[in-house]
Parts: sequence; C-alpha cells; structure tokens
Amino acid sequence: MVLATQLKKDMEVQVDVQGLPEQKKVVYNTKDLNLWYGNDHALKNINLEINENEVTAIIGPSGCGKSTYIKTLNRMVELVPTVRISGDITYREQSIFQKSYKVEELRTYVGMVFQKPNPFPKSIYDNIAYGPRTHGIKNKKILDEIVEKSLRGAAIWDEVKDRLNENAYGLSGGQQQRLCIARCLAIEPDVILMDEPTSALDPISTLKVEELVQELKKDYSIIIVTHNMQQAARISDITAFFLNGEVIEFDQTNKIFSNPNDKRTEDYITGRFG
Amino acid sequence: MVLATQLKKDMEVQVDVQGLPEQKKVVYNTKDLNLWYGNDHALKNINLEINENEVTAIIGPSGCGKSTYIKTLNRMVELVPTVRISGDITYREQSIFQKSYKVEELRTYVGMVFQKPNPFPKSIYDNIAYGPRTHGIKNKKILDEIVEKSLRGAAIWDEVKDRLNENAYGLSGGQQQRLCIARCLAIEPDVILMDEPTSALDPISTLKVEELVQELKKDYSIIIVTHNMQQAARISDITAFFLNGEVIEFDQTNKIFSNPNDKRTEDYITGRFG
Amino acid sequence: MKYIDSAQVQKKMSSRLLFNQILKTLFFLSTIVGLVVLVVLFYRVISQSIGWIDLSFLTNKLSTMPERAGIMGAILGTVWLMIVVAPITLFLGVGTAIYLEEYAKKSKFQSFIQTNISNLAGVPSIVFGILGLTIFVRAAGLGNIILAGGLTMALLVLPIVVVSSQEAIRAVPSFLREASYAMGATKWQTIIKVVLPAALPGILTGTILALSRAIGETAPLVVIGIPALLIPFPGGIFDKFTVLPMQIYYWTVDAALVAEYANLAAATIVVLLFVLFAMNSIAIFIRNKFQQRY
Amino acid sequence: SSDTNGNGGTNNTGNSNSGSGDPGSGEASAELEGSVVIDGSGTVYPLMAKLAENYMINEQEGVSVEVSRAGTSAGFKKFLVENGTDFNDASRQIKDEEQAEADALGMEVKELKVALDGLTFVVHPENDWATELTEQEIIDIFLASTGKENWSDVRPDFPNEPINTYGPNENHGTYEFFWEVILGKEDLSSDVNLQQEYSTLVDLISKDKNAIGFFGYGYYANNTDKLTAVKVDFGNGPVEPSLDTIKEDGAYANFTRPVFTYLNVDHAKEKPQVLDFAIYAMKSVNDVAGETGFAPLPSEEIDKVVSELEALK
Amino acid sequence: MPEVTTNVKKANVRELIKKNKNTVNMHKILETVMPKLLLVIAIISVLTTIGIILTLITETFEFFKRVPFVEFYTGTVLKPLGENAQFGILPLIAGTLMSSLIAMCVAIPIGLMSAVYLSEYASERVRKALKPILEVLAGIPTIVYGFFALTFVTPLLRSFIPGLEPSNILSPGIVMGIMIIPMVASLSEDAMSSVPKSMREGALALGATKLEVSWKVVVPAAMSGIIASFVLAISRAIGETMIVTIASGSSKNFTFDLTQSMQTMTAYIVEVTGGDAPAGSTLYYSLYAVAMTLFVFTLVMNMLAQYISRKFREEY
Ligand SMILES: Nc1ncnc2c1ncn2[C@@H]1O[C@H](COP(=O)(O)OP(=O)(O)OP(=O)(O)O)[C@@H](O)[C@H]1O
Ligand SMILES: Nc1ncnc2c1ncn2[C@@H]1O[C@H](COP(=O)(O)OP(=O)(O)OP(=O)(O)O)[C@@H](O)[C@H]1O
Ligand SMILES: [Mg+2]
Ligand SMILES: [Mg+2]
Ligand SMILES: O=P([O-])([O-])[O-]
Repeated sequence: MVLATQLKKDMEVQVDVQGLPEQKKVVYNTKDLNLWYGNDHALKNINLEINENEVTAIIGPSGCGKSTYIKTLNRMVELVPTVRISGDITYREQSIFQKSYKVEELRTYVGMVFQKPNPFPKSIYDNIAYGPRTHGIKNKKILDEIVEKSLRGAAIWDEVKDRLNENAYGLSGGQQQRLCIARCLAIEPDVILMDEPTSALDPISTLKVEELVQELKKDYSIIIVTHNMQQAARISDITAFFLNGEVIEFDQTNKIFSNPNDKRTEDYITGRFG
Repeated sequence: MVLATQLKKDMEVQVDVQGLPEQKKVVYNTKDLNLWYGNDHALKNINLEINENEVTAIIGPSGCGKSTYIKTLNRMVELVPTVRISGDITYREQSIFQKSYKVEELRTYVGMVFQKPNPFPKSIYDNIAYGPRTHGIKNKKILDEIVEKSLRGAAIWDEVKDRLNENAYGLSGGQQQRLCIARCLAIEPDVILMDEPTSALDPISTLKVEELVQELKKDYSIIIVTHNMQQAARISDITAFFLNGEVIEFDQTNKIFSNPNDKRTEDYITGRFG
Repeated sequence: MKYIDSAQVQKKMSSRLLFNQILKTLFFLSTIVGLVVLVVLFYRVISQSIGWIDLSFLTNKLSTMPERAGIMGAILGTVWLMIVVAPITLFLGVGTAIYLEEYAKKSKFQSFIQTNISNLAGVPSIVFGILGLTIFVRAAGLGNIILAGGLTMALLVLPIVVVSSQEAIRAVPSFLREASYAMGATKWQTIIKVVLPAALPGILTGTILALSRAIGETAPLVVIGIPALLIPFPGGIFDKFTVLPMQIYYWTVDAALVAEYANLAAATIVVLLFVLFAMNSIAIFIRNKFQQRY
Repeated sequence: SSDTNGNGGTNNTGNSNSGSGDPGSGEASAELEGSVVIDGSGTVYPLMAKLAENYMINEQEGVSVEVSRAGTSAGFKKFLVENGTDFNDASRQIKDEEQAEADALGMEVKELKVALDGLTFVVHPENDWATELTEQEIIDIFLASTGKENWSDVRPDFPNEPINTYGPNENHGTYEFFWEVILGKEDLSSDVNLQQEYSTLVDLISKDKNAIGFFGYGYYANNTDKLTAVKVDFGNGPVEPSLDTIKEDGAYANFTRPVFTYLNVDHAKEKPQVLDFAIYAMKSVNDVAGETGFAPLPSEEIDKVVSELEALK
Repeated sequence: MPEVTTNVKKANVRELIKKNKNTVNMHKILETVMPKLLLVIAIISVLTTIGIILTLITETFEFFKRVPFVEFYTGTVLKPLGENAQFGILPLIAGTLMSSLIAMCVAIPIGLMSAVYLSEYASERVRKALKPILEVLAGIPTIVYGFFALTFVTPLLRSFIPGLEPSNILSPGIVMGIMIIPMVASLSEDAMSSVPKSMREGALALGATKLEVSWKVVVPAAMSGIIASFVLAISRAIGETMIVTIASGSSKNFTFDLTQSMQTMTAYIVEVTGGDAPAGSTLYYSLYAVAMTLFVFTLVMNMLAQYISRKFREEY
C-alpha cells in the first residue's frame, strides 16, 4: 500500500492549498458527446464542463479515450478521416461543430501541447514566431517582443536567450517541451490543452513543467491529460476519470483522490488496474 | 497489499506440491560470466547452476539482462556483432565457448521459444519438420511421426491435426506459440529456453502454455524468463532474480517469494519497482 | 523413442558447416562481380582516354578531326537541357507528391494516380522518345530543339521525382503537422511552412538523382533526332543541341571509321561519369548534412 | 523541320563577340547568321561534314551548319516537304518521282554535282583468295537467282567457306545505285546483311574473314588497314579502285558514279547563309575531295556551277 | 512572471491577430485554390500515360490498316525497306527475348546471391562498403555499358568463342545482365531484410546453419518480393536500348542462336528513327506498332510485379 499512502500525502497538501472550490466561468461545455473511429466507439456520452482559470486533469487507463477527448476540444481529432461525432461541444457558448465555425480560429484560442515535444526543425526564434506569423504578424519588433515574452512565460528564456537562432532540436527534451509551451503561449490562447506533457521527460524537467502549469493557471484555463496520478493530484483542481470512453467520475481533485464515489475510480487510483 | 497476498497464496500451493528440493544433475554451469554490448556492461559476474528436469525462472525488471542471459546459453546473443563475453558457461560439462564447439550442434540440444510466436510462413507440418529435416531426416514416415509426437507434446495436436498443410499464420497467437514449442520439441532437445513465452498471449492461452511447461518438465530442463511474478511462482522450482545485469538472488522459488534474503528482491516482488 | 540421433547430427554437422562456408564464399564472389566489372570498366575507359582529356577537349567545338574535337557544345547542351528539365520536374513532381501525400489520401483516384506513376516509371525510355518525337517535335512543331528534348526528358524522370518527394514528405513526422494545425495554421500554410521545408533535403536529393538519370539518357534523344555533326554552341532553349551521351554514341559508332573516335568516346565517358559522380556526391552531402533527425 | 529564325537570333548573341574579335578573318563578305541544315547521303557525309566545319571555322562563325546522314532516299523524304532541309546529299541522281514531288510542292531544286565516287567492294585483310574478282562474279555473289552460298561456288579453287555479304540498306543511294545500275534491278540475295550505318559495315567486315561488302570509296580509303579492296576485272584485267582510276572515263568507270548535293533554291534565295554556304562548298569541294576519298571534278565544271549560284544572289 | 505586462500585451497580440483576420483572406483563397491546382499537376502524370497510349494506338491502328495484325505478329521476316517490304515482328521479339534471357541468366543468380550475402552474411561494415558500389553500377548510363560491350566484352568473348560473330546478342546480353544485377540485388535484399529477425532466430535456435536459414526460411519467406524483383528486371531488360543498339548490330535474323547478330524491338526503333522514317510511310507506322508491342510487354511485366508483391505479401 506504499503507493496509496504516498498519494494520500499529496492529497493533504493539495487540500490545504486549495481550500474550497469557488464557482467559476465555464469555458467548455461538452454535451452528450459520442465519437467513433470507424466502428470503434471511442467516446460515449461525455458530459463535462471546464472552468476558466482552473487546471482540469483527465486520467484513465491507456486507450480509454483521454487523447481523443482532448483532441476533440480543438477539433484536431478530425484529422483522422474515419472519425464521426455526435453531440455537441460549446466553447465560450458557441458550438464548435457549427458549419460556420472556423477551426483555425478556434485553434488560435485553444493552444495544445503534445506528449512528445514537437518543435519545428527551425530556430528557437522561428518556432515561437511561427504562430504569430501564421496569423499575419510580420513586424520584426513585435515578433521580438512576443518571442521574449512567450519564452519568459514558459520559464525558458534564461536558458535560450543567447541561442535564439540555433535549431530547436539542439535543446534537451525538457527544454523542447517548455519551448512547445512557449510556442503555444505566443498566440496568447485562452485555453491550453496538454496531452501527457511530461511523460517523455525526466523527473527534473517534469517538475519544472508542473511548476509552470501552476503558474500559467493564473492566466489560462488548462486541461491536462496525465498517466501519472501523483501529478494529477499535485497540479489539478478538477479531475475527470475516463474508462472505456466513458466519464466515470468528474469532481474536485481532492474529492476524487481521497474519497471517490465510484468503485472503479478507487480501483484505478489505488493501482488495481491500468 | 492485495498483490502480495495473492502471491503468498500461490506460494503455499507451490510449497505443498513440491516439498523439499532434492539434489539434481547440473545441466548448465555459468561461471563469472560478463557480457558487454559495445561498452554497455549488460551481464556482470553471473554464477548460476541450472539443474536437470527442473523449471528455472528468471525474473527482474525490464532491461536487467534476462533475455541477454538466456540467449547466451545457446549463444544466440552472438548475433549482435558488438557483443563481448568473458567467463565461461559449461553445458553438460563442456565449455560452450570452446573454439571447436559448434554452436549449431549446441542449438540442437537446446531449444528456444521466443516472446513473440515466430512460426515460419510455411505449413504447420513444414514448421515442425523444419528442424528434423535440417538435421538430415528425410524419411516421410519418420517425419510424420515426429510431427505428430511433437504436436501432441505441445498439446496442440487435436486443434491442428486436420489442417497440417495450412499456413501456420492462420493459427491464433496462443496456438502459434504452442506450435513454436512443438517445433522446438521436434528436435528432441535436452534443455528448453523460453523468453517470456506468454507475454504476447491472452490469459487462457497463457494458462495452457503454463500447464504445458509443467508437463514438459518431466522430460526436459526448462529455463523461463518471465515478467509475471505469479507465473514464476506458479510454475518454477528455482528462481533467479536479476537486477542491472547482476544476479541478486538465486534460490528455491518458494524461498524467494516467501522469504527473500535481499531487500531488493523483496521490493521487486512486492511491486515497489519494476 | 528417440528420432534424432545425436551421433548422426554430429556426423552431418561438419559437412553442413563446410557447405555453408563454400556457399558463403560463392555469395561473396557474386557480390564482388559488380566491383570487378566496375574496376575493369573504369580502367578501360580511363586508360583509353589518357592523352585525350585536356582543357582544349573540354572547351573546343566539335570537329571531324579528332585532335581538334571538343565537347563544349555537348556540355552546354547538357546544361541547357537540365535548365529545362529541372524546373519542370521539380514543379510537377513536388506538386504531384504534395497532392498525393497531403490531399488525396486513400481515395480510389489517389491509388489510380499512384499506380499510374509507378507504371510510368517502368515505361522504357525509348517509348518516351517516341512520345517526344510525335508530340513535341512533330505535332507541336518544335523540331529537335532543346525545349523538345527537355520536355521529353522531364516526363521521363518525373516519376522518380514524384516518388522520392512522396517519400520525403511521408518522412516528415505527423507531430509536426499537428503542432502547426494546433497553432491555427491552415493546411496550405502547414504544407508550405512546415512540411516542405522539412522535406526539402529529401526532395532535393531525389531531384538531383533524377537529373543525373536525365543527363545519362541517350535513347529518347536518338529517337528525337540529334544531328551527327553540330558544331555551334547552343545559346538557348530554342536551339538545336547535342549532349554528352549522344556524342559518346556517335563517336562509338564512328570509331569504325576513325579509330581515334573511340578515344574521344572514352574521354567523353570519363567526363560524363565525373559529372554524375559529382551530382551523386552533392545528393549524398545534402542528405547527410541537412536531413533533420527528430 | 528546322526553325531558322529561332536559331538565328540566339546564335547571334552567342557568337557576336568572337566574330567582332577578329574581323579580319575570312573573306570580305558580310557576317551572316542562322542555320544551314543538311541531311541525306552517308557516302557524301564525310565530305559535307568537312566542308561545313571548314566553313564555320574559316568563313562564317555565326552560321550553324548541321550535317546528318539518314541516307539518300530517307534524306529526300525530309528534303521534299514544306520547310524541309536546305540541302540533301545524294549518292545517286534525283529520281523522277522525287522531282515530281518537288514540282508538286512548287519547290525549285538545283542539282549540284560535287565529286566522283567509286563503288568499292571490300573483304577482310586475311582474305587472300578474293582479292581479284570479275565484274560478273561480283554480281553473281549478290544476286538471289545465282544461289552462291560458298566461296567455292564462285571459283572452285576458293575455300569451301560461306560467303557473308554486307551492304548499306535501302535508305541509301549506294544500295540503289548497286541494285539499279549494277544488278539491273534483279533481286538481291536475302542473305545480304544490310545496315543503316557505314561505320557498322566497316566494323562488321573488318571482323569477318568470309565477308564481302560494298560502299563508297571514302569508307575504304579511311580503313585501308582493316579492309582490302577487291580489284575488279571489267574485261581488261583487274583494276584497283583509287582516286586515279575513279573517273568517268577511267579504268574503274563502270563502278564510278557522281555524287551530288541538292539545293533548295527557294531557301537559298530566302536565306543568304544557305546560298553563301552553297557557293563556298562548290568553291572548296575540290580541296577536300581527295582527303575524304572522292575524286575531284574538272574545275571548269565547278566554275560553271559557282557562277550559276552567284547569279541567284 | 510579470503579470501586469502580460495582460496588457495579451490584448495586444490578440487584437493584432483579429485585425489580420481580414487581411489574411489570401490564405483562404490558397486553401481552396491550391488543392485544385495540385490536382491538375498530379493529373499530368495521367495525361502522359494517356499521351503515350493514344500516340501509340492511333499510329499503330494506321499500321494495321496496311499490314494485317496476324501477318505482323506471325511474320518471321522483317525487311522494312526497299521495294518488297515485309513486316514480321518475330525476329525482333526473338532478339528481345534472347537478350533479356541472357541478361537474366547473368542477373538473377548473381543478383540473388549478392542479396543473400548482403542481407544474411555481410557484417554491417561490409554491407556499408558494398552497397554503394552496387549503386554506382546501377547509376552508370547505358551508353557507357554499350561502349564497354562493343569495345571490351565482344572482343574478349570472341577470343575464346570461335563462332561468335562480330555483332552478336551474347555480349550485350551479358553486359545488360551486369547492369541489372544491382536492381535484382537491392530489391531482393529489401525483401529479405523485411523478413523479421525473429524468423531467423527461430531457425537458428533449431541448430540450422546460416545457409539453411537463408535458403529454407528467409528466401521462401521473401519469395514474393524476390520474384517481383526478377519480373521488374526482365521488364528493364526488355526496354533497354543503347547496349543492344551499339553491340548487337541490326540484322533482323529470326533465330535463337546467341552467337549471331539480332535486333531487339528497341534497337529497331533506334534504327528506323536514325534513318528518319518520313511520316506517312509504312516504315514510319511500323515504329509505333513495335513501340506499342514493347510498351505492352513492359507494362504487363510491371503490373505483374506489382500484383505479385501486393497479392502474395507475406503476413508475418
Ligand atoms: N487514429 C485512430 N484510429 C482508430 N482508432 C483510434 C485512433 N486513435 C485512437 N483510437 C482508438 O480509440 C481509443 C481511445 O484512444 P486514445 O488515444 O484516445 O486513448 P488514450 O486514453 O489517450 O490512451 P493512452 O493513455 O495510451 O494515450 C483506443 O481504443 C484507440 O485504439
Ligand atoms: N542488441 C543490443 N545491443 C545493445 N544493447 C543491448 C542489446 N540488447 C539488449 N541490450 C541492452 O542490454 C541490457 C539488457 O537487455 P535485455 O534485453 O537482456 O533485458 P531484459 O531483462 O530481457 O529486458 P526485458 O524485460 O525488457 O525483455 C539493456 O540495457 C539493453 O539496453
Ligand atoms: Mg493518449
Ligand atoms: Mg527481454
Ligand atoms: O548513304 P548513301 O550515300 O548510300 O545514300
């Protein structure tokens, strides 16, 4: 039971810091969402609300649909040609599946950080400037400012400020991941989606990214998928537990980890499966 | 502690069945074996004796050198060009690293079953007959007999006897694995090496293979690598625990699982790492 | 009952191992055949060309007199031909590759075009010559000028560029595309700003190899018709021309008339091979130097 | 099928520098540009190629003269079309039907006789039996009707070896001259190995001990080390083909024929470089005839043609 | 993190992006135009094929109006010039088959054995050294091989094969075979190296020697890829032009005697276009009939190769 005990300890800290939850503004509202890959029913009747300036963690065993869900939020999932979707998701009260809704615009409001750091094979500077440039910002001075601000925001400015013109692949994995976060900050999103952002990183880099997430929460709403339950416990306010494409439990993080409603949630967080 | 409790139960059964160990004949003797992949020291000062007609399990976390060790026993490890070896292994009192020793001959005495079933893309019959044919048996009647005997020995005869001329890839994963065991029996080996033979199989196929191993013990000496501690506890007589290329503990299986000498062994089998 | 007799196994083992050894040697010798031929070929060609390759050979005009003959015209012809072939194949080849890889995934039509391209790659070059003769030289009335030859060659090597560009584009990891989409970039922006730059080294390598194929091709030009004696240097894509392989062809055939022509042919071969080696080296250099490891 | 205008423009820019670099070279004539396209006889090719080369070196650097060698008959087909070649070399005279085609096109064609050639029969240098043959024996060897298969069929004391016969294919005036004039249009044996390229013929015969083949004297003259010319007995003892014997009234007269180049007069009038080259070619042909294996024509005959051409200016 | 400035600038970038939304309409236009443009480009490859086929078909059709189809494909005499022209393609088919057959006799055994050596025996270092050499061999222009065949291989062969004619099909056939070795070797090697390592290990663990593993496990498992490489090689040999043109002469013998000069379909096309067949003559149309036949031969071979490697792909 070593593991469970450890989790408990994390919990206590969490509860202390956070106190009671307040009512917040809703960013994303998911209603009866179903998603199929071909005939494979990957998401089943999902109903979730995501709040502003909170960290929402999504946990669940491999293949339960975490990545699928998070990629549905910025409609990246539609890159898979066989995908079919029913139900609805509203972002800031607008349905993102409306015909007239422009995905490209949605994605400027909703940044995404991936499991494996995926910088472009360009210079550090160009990586950060990619988003602004894509959206028509050409002015060199403004770009310089954005680059610096974003890198500072991702807590990597000091490490890279002297090598902005070097290829991003010269950075370490942890630095690359923070670069990717910076790249995402450069277009000043409203929401940041993170799909297991630390699973490819070493413990020290992981810690840095976790701290960063806590920092970013002040300005952004964050949805983070993680395999690491301690991480979910440490950094999130709200946790959704997915299993086989369904949301089993969705609640305050301290509630989920200390006193889950569902037996399956308990089994999962105590390591009985997954 | 659910896991540990479960293990305990398995132990008790094991102890009952087996009683006290008797002194047996030595098949393999490993003396001060060291092995490097390039500069990577993968096996460090291994000393082990493997007995006749026993099942020896090798356990340990990923990357600890289990596969490397078992592949050294039939010198398959030498297929990796950067391998260097020091120390000695004797098989039936002959050093297998002697210049004059023919590996091909060694491998007719020492069969091997791999993690992923690897039948040849030939008919079931030809898969089994491959070994005998290689060693010069051409007589159709004798081959027929060998095929039947081996398939029976691997407990798969009834399932395939009517489709001996079909391609082996038409079989299910579990059947393929038993076919590979049968293929290995066909050359009537003395020792059978198994490298995680059930890790690619479903639970029912796993059970069948485990039963088969118990059965084969009567005629063969078996060395089995496994990730699954329950499995090691269930089917083996002796267990070696590897860690970082070293043998941490090597003892009667019931001793290892009920009362390990080394703290690291205990940590591993209770799931604290690995 | 034992079927496998270990004494028997042991007895057979030596002969099996011996047989293995013998065939291993045979296999090795087979592999070496290529090397031997290469050495003989180079030796022959180089020794025959000694004394014939010098600056004036490279810079002189063509002549019926072996001592005065030079291949500048053929070199310029080759250069002009490539000036036609390179942009056309690059444009058509990369465009087709982008379409197939990025836009037309998995449709029937896509597999039709794909099959079509691989079949086109197998069409003998001389059939392309017939196509060029009929369509560009005669129907379009261009005559046997560089433009007509270049168009023919471009179609001939197009499949090579398409396939290698496809491979290069496919090798761009999908996570780069995802990263770009996630920034709100459109598909075309993603292709132009992320995919193509990342695929560029592969595309260039493939294109250079395709061009070196075009530089060495003779058959389509024979069909299109290259004059046996053309002395002036070509000055543009509407001029008549000859190229290095054609000059080798005529001199090889005419060596029966003037023995020294064989030496001129050998000397031209050396020049041609040198050009091809240089191009291949550039391709390898680009591949090793600029290929991004992710 | 040559695009004169396109060529002219680009060639001009390519060569004007070198042209103005040594204005003293050549004769006083104005600098010309554009192209001259010559095709036709392979026999005449070496002569024309030489003339073209000299013209471009010594006279008009700006003019591009290209010479091909499809063969007399094939060449006429490219000559007698709209926008065809400027000159067609021929190792036989234009045929009536070819002339008729020209008339139908409204094309004025001028015949320029350039030199004399002797049809030369050659054997392998190791062939020591057939170095002298009578005219009739040669005819018999090539005729289908006589059925000569072995050398011993020609003369009993010749070795009992197969005769391998070679010659240019039907694209060539040389073939037609041989078939029409010497064989009297009787069927050629189907065994004759007919080739497109004279160089191939030279190569094949030089490597085949039992070979006998024929072509223009020039191709023999360049390869005397590889081939032996058959001395032909026209009734007055064996005659060896040579620049001396090849004459319209010489000892080798029976196998002697004039060779021509045909000029498209319309082109000559439109394009000064074509006419200029024609005049140059006629003026210089006797200088290069010998070295390329042709017997020169009497200079009066040449002068007459030159003045006719100059009148076209 | 300096929060105040962040908020100020946050509005800033967002506003800039919003403002640009109107000016970046160009992207939307590109987004709809480019796929269509690229489609048009992609269709050019199809047009090329259609161009080839149409060109060949129309003119071939004209040819068969003059020379009956059956006569063409059963005729053993090809005498395209002169008064009594005869058009039978069999001599050319015989020449093509002979040269390809000889080439295959060289390329298949040597190529396959090289492939086995490279994929099963050679150490990484040796493979790294030998493969580029094979690639060089494949990259040499065919005209160079033609020169080599004529000036080196033919005299060499004639020095110990007495009956060999100065032009013969043997020498270009052999050289063509050498040229094709790399193709067979590298395609077969690809097929063999895609046989999973576990298959080799399975056989080695039974005490098989490397030879037995290669010959009885790897080669059979890779058979479809290997056969496909043979078929592609044949197709390549059939379409090869310059080597045969230069070294095999232009005798239209209908024979299977490899010491003799024979003409292939490709060499015939070179000969006829070299003599510049005037448009409109039967000779001219025969060019297309032969090219059509050649095209169909190679197309069938290529499709067969694709079919084999697709249909019989091993699932291991
Ligand atoms: N591109 C795809 N095509 C078809 N099925 C897919 C695809 N991507 C995912 N799936 C299926 O959808 C289900 C959910 O996958 P998803 O990637 O969302 O799981 P996950 O919870 O993110 O797992 P992990 O923790 O391993 O990342 C799985 O059954 C998976 O096999
Ligand atoms: N072919 C190889 N080349 C280089 N290093 C190797 C090779 N195979 C294994 N190793 C290294 O040797 C060590 C032992 O590997 P081995 O495969 O024996 O581990 P294992 O205990 O079987 O692990 P697993 O449970 O994952 O199968 C590892 O560090 C591994 O990285
Ligand atoms: Mg996932
Ligand atoms: Mg292992
Ligand atoms: O090439 P010919 O001179 O024989 O026409």
